[in-house]
Amino acid sequence: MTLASFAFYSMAGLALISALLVVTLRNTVHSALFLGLSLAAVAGLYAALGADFLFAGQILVYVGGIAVLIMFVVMLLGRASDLHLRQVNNQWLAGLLVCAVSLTGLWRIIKVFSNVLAKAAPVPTTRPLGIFMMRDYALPFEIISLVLTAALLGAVFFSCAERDNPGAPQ
Amino acid sequence: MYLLSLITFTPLIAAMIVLCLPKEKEKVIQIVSLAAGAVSFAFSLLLLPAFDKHTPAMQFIERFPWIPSLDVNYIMGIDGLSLPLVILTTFMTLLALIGSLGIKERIKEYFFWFLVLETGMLGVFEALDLVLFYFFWELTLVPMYFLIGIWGGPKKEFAAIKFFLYTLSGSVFMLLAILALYFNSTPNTFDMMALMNAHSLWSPRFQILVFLGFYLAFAIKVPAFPFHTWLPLAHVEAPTAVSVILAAVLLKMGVYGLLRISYGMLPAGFEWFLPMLIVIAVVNIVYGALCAMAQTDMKKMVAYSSVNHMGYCLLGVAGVSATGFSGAVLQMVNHGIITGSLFLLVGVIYDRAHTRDISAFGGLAARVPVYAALMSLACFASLGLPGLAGFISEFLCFLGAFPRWKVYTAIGVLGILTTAAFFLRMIEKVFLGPMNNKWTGMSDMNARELASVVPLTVVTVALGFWPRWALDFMNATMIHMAGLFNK
Amino acid sequence: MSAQISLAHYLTLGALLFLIGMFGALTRRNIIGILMSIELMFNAANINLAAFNHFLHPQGVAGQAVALFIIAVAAAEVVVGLALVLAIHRNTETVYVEEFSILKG
Amino acid sequence: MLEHVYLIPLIPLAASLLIIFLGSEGGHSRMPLLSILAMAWCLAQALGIFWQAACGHVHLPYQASWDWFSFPVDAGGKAFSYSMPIGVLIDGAAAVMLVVVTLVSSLVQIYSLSYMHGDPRFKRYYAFLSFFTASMLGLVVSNNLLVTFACWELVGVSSYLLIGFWFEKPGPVYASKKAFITTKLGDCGLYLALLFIFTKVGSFQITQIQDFVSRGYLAPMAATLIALGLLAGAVGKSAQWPLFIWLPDAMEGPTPVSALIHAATMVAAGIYLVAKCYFIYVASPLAMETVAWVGLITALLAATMAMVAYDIKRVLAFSTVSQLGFMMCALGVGGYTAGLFHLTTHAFFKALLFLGAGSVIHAVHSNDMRHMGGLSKKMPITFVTMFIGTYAIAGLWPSAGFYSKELILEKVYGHSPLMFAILLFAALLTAFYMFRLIFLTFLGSPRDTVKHHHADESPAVMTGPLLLLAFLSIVSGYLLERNHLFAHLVDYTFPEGMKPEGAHVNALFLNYGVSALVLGSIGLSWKLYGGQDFKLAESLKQKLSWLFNALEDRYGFDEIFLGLVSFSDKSARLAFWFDTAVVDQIFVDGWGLLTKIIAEISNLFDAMFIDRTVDGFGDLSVDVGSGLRSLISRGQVQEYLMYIAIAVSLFATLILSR
Repeated sequence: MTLASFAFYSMAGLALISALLVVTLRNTVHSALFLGLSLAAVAGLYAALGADFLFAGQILVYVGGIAVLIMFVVMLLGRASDLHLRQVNNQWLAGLLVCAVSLTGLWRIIKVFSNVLAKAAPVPTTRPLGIFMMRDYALPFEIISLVLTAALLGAVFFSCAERDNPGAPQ
Repeated sequence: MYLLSLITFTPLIAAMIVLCLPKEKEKVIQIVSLAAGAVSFAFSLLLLPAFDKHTPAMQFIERFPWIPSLDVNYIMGIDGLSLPLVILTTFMTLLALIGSLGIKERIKEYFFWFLVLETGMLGVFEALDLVLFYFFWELTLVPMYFLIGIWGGPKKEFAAIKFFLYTLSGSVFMLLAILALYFNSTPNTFDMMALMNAHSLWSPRFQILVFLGFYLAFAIKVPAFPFHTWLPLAHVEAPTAVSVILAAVLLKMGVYGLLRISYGMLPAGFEWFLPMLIVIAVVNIVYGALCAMAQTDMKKMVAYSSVNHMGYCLLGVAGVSATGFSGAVLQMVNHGIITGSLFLLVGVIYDRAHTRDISAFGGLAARVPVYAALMSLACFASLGLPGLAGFISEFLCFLGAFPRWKVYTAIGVLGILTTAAFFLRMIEKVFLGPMNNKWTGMSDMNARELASVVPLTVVTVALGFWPRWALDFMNATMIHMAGLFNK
Repeated sequence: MSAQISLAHYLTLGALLFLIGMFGALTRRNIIGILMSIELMFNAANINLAAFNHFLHPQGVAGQAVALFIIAVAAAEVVVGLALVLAIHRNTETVYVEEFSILKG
Repeated sequence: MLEHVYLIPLIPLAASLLIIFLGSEGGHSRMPLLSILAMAWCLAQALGIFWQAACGHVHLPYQASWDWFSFPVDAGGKAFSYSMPIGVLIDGAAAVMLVVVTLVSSLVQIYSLSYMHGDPRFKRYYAFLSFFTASMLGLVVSNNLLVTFACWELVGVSSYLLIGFWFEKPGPVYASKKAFITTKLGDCGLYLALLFIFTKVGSFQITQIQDFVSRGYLAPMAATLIALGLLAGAVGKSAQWPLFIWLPDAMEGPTPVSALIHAATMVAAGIYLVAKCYFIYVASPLAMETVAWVGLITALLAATMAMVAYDIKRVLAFSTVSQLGFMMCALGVGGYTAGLFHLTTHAFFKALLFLGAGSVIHAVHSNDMRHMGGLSKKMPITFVTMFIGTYAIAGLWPSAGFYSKELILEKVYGHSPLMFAILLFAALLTAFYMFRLIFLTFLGSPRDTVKHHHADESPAVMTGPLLLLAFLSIVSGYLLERNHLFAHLVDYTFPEGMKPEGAHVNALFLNYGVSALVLGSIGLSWKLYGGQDFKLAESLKQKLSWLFNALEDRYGFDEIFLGLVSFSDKSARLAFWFDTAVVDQIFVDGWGLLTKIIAEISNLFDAMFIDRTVDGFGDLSVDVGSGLRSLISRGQVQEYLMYIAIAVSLFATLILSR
């Protein structure tokens, strides 16, 4: 087993196992922690694929930002009683079935690519990516910044909305 | 200068602005909408001096790739066929927006939909790519559905759904026809200008099938007999300004499509259908006029008169001559202006009396002279009185059809008589005779109503005396189009 | 199992991660759990994009660019989603989805 | 002067617009003066042109054209842009007509100053009058049949407005509508004729059409059709049989308007149109014959109907119809000059008679001659002038009517003795009923003493025009006939080989004979209606009651008209019923039904031929349908999500497993 394949299997295993734990653990705080781990493992995979900027972005945005944010909210809303409640609803069997069906479907596609191997060793792509984003994708890039601003405003709006509405139950 | 895009998308941008405004700011919403209508109209007027009257070619062409893998492009352009209709659209929408200032409820949504509708209508007349054309065609449908369904009369939901389903079922066939054209052109293309030159490769059988697909969509929009029954219902239920747009612009999309696509791309199919088309045109004229004569509801009467007038357009088209074509296009413009003002005027009386029943009135001419004068003028214009807009266009339609269809045209002339009969009867019942004491308190037209009607009246008279203003722009194109068939 | 890591490996990983996320989204009662599951699904898609980029088109960076966009969109989605969760929680005192039925028509 | 002839229709038009938009409405408005001023200008210019033409200072016909608009036309498989001209064409007939129209309108407008004074819509009345005249003048001067038709229609609409001027009363409203629709019926024929002309000739310009026809390019069949179409229009406008029914009703309008309609502006249009397009008729003997017979029948029928009418204006209306028949007949037998001559002289004495009748009505406030009698002492000027008018219309020497009517009779005699006999009979009837009118109105003893007591001579504004017209009724015939002035001005040169054959007539003998018969007829009228009581007339009426009834019913032509109206109403209702009950059902609801039937059939098909799984699918969809509301609208996000997931996974599997 080469170093590369070892890196892949370990990262992949880590990502899958922590993802499974995210969706199955009863304690939401733990789920959130494992989400961070899973995201970090995916970041590692990005690195293995030569997407170094993606790696950095993943760590910064997902692990450093989103996972922490979720953690905050979980802690803000969490109650002691939650730990004793069922965290899975009654359609889990159906969900499993659907996932299984989808897997069979997806497997058919995946098989097609089983012989595709990397043509070259991974090289850093931050520079071409930067050029690409700033030149060819300049407009979507700007739009996405607009989306983020809108999301920020929306979040502020939703968090503050209650104060204008004294009639609602607090 | 992307003038066409500016004209088309100014209303859409304004619609987005309206969407963002809080709904309590009714004044601001109205001002933004009116401004958008005015700007769009002003831009469309800019087309006039820049338009080259002497060439039948497409002008102001804009072309960008849209979905390159399917060779779908954003192509806009106008010629003498679409220019009058574009200006008609911006003009009528502006006036309808002024007429809409009386709307009291859900103002924000109303103006939003209205502006989206304007973009759709303009796009239909300007698009030169079938996918784009289809896109805009369908874009007009949704706003219309809401405008009738929310702000309409008592049976608005039924009318809206009938309108929607009916026109949608037509569009489905059009979509099929568009795809058929796409897959049978080499290279596969949706470019209308390219397709217009491709018909020689298609067998007559194929052309006939595709023609029927398009025809269904267009005939429903026109509306041609027997697909016209959605129109009276939709008109009766729709609010005034929507009726205006429906009659003035939306119906024109049908004849426009017939000329641009059915005739321009599928001459063999068109030729095959011609004997049916002339019958339909004459039936539209005579039958529409007769149905109008049986009405007691003023709006329904005007709606059926639209069926009659669109029959003249079809007659001109069926003449397959440059005269007939220019008559049809001019008639579209004139019908838009005249019927637009008729609907606005019916709306005026409905706002005061809350009834449109012809026999509920009487002797109003003494009470509301300005209204009576404007209404009579519009009626006379509609029945084709010389000196007013309708005459020349009607005459050109007949003149264009006469050499090919003498007997049918002769029958069609009877429609003029019937039109005169029912319009005179309406004038008589509403304005003349002894005063009905119920309406002694009726007030004459106010400034807003005059602002929306008087421009139409002025244009009616102006085009009646000086049709050159409209005809000069289309002569070259019509001559070119007629040449296609004789080749 | 072949010695070299092929595209199929990455795709399998992506598929599994996606399905785990989907399963979570379908079954977690806690709304924050659902949000987390959705994040997993986003990640699965990103892995696929990065992998396609690396294996099929190593010269280009379009796949990574799109992945980057997805990260940005995901961030926006989470921010708004969590704000909504907070707002809903303030009104209903619960984080369990079956207890909100404001979507009921 | 001639080069500015285009001003003649434009000035009244401008005046009418100014009157509409300026000044305030009211019974004492000063705006009418503007209208009269405009008319006076036109009259002066028309007289100037006439004078120049009569003295030979200008060469007629005069033509000038301007581009109006252009539209594409197709000819010989190629399309090109055709430039439609708008312009003037002044020939002798037009020059005469200009004088007639402007003169009569000026007098009518002056007369109306008093007649309509105090009417709340005084100003509007003058605007309409001006517009009416402007349209008629446009019709006269136009060199283009399309413009002629346009003015023709405008004449129609302004007559509609004027006949229905007192729109509060149902009578005028009905009459105006009837006039408009009836003339419009004739216009349909005219419309078709225009289409035909342009298709054949490729032009609307009269001179070009004339050129085309005189070169013999127009096939006789086409010429006949065109001529008949034109005739249909003229029959409507000039109230010829069978479309004359609107004219007797049209007197519901103000009396000066009736004078205008009957003398100059409306009914003259039809005759003038036939004269203007005479070259087409000449090319088609059949059309000529039709014109003659239509005129003949009209002249006779209308004259008989006038015999029994008691409404003073109605008698005059019938007499107009009858006289128009004379003109039409003259044109039909090739008497171009005779027809137009009679049109001119008739305009003077018919305007005189109507204005005189208006004066009487103004004084008595009644139209019914049975309420009059003995008015000659009360209103001497009116009596004298009206007597002159009657004398003229009867065609006695030396009045204007004598010259024109004799000319017609001469022409008709030359064409066919049978027609001459009928027309002569109509002429005798004319003398009879016109004098009956005079006797009943002015002579004898007053039958309604109250009305008689209040009656008084009209003011000078009204009697002035009467006197002038009376003067013209006497001398115009002689003046125009002198040195063959009229014949020189207004003549139609028949192309070689097309000149209608006419037997030589001893004009002098004819004149004396006819005059003697006319005198006899007047004597008969005196016998019946001239005395204090009408015993003889009454007993005659009892004996011939069937005839009287038929005449009073106007031979049932009104019933035909009403039948047509109710027929069109019925067919309208039928069409609408068909629309809602059949078309709508089939093409809208039927559409839905069709879909449903197809769905049922496919369901059946499923059940019978497709295996159980699909059957189960059908059941499932039924279940989904029925339980949709309870299932889906529970508001559970994750259930919605589940539906999506199921659907996506199923579709993905299905698509990928191909």
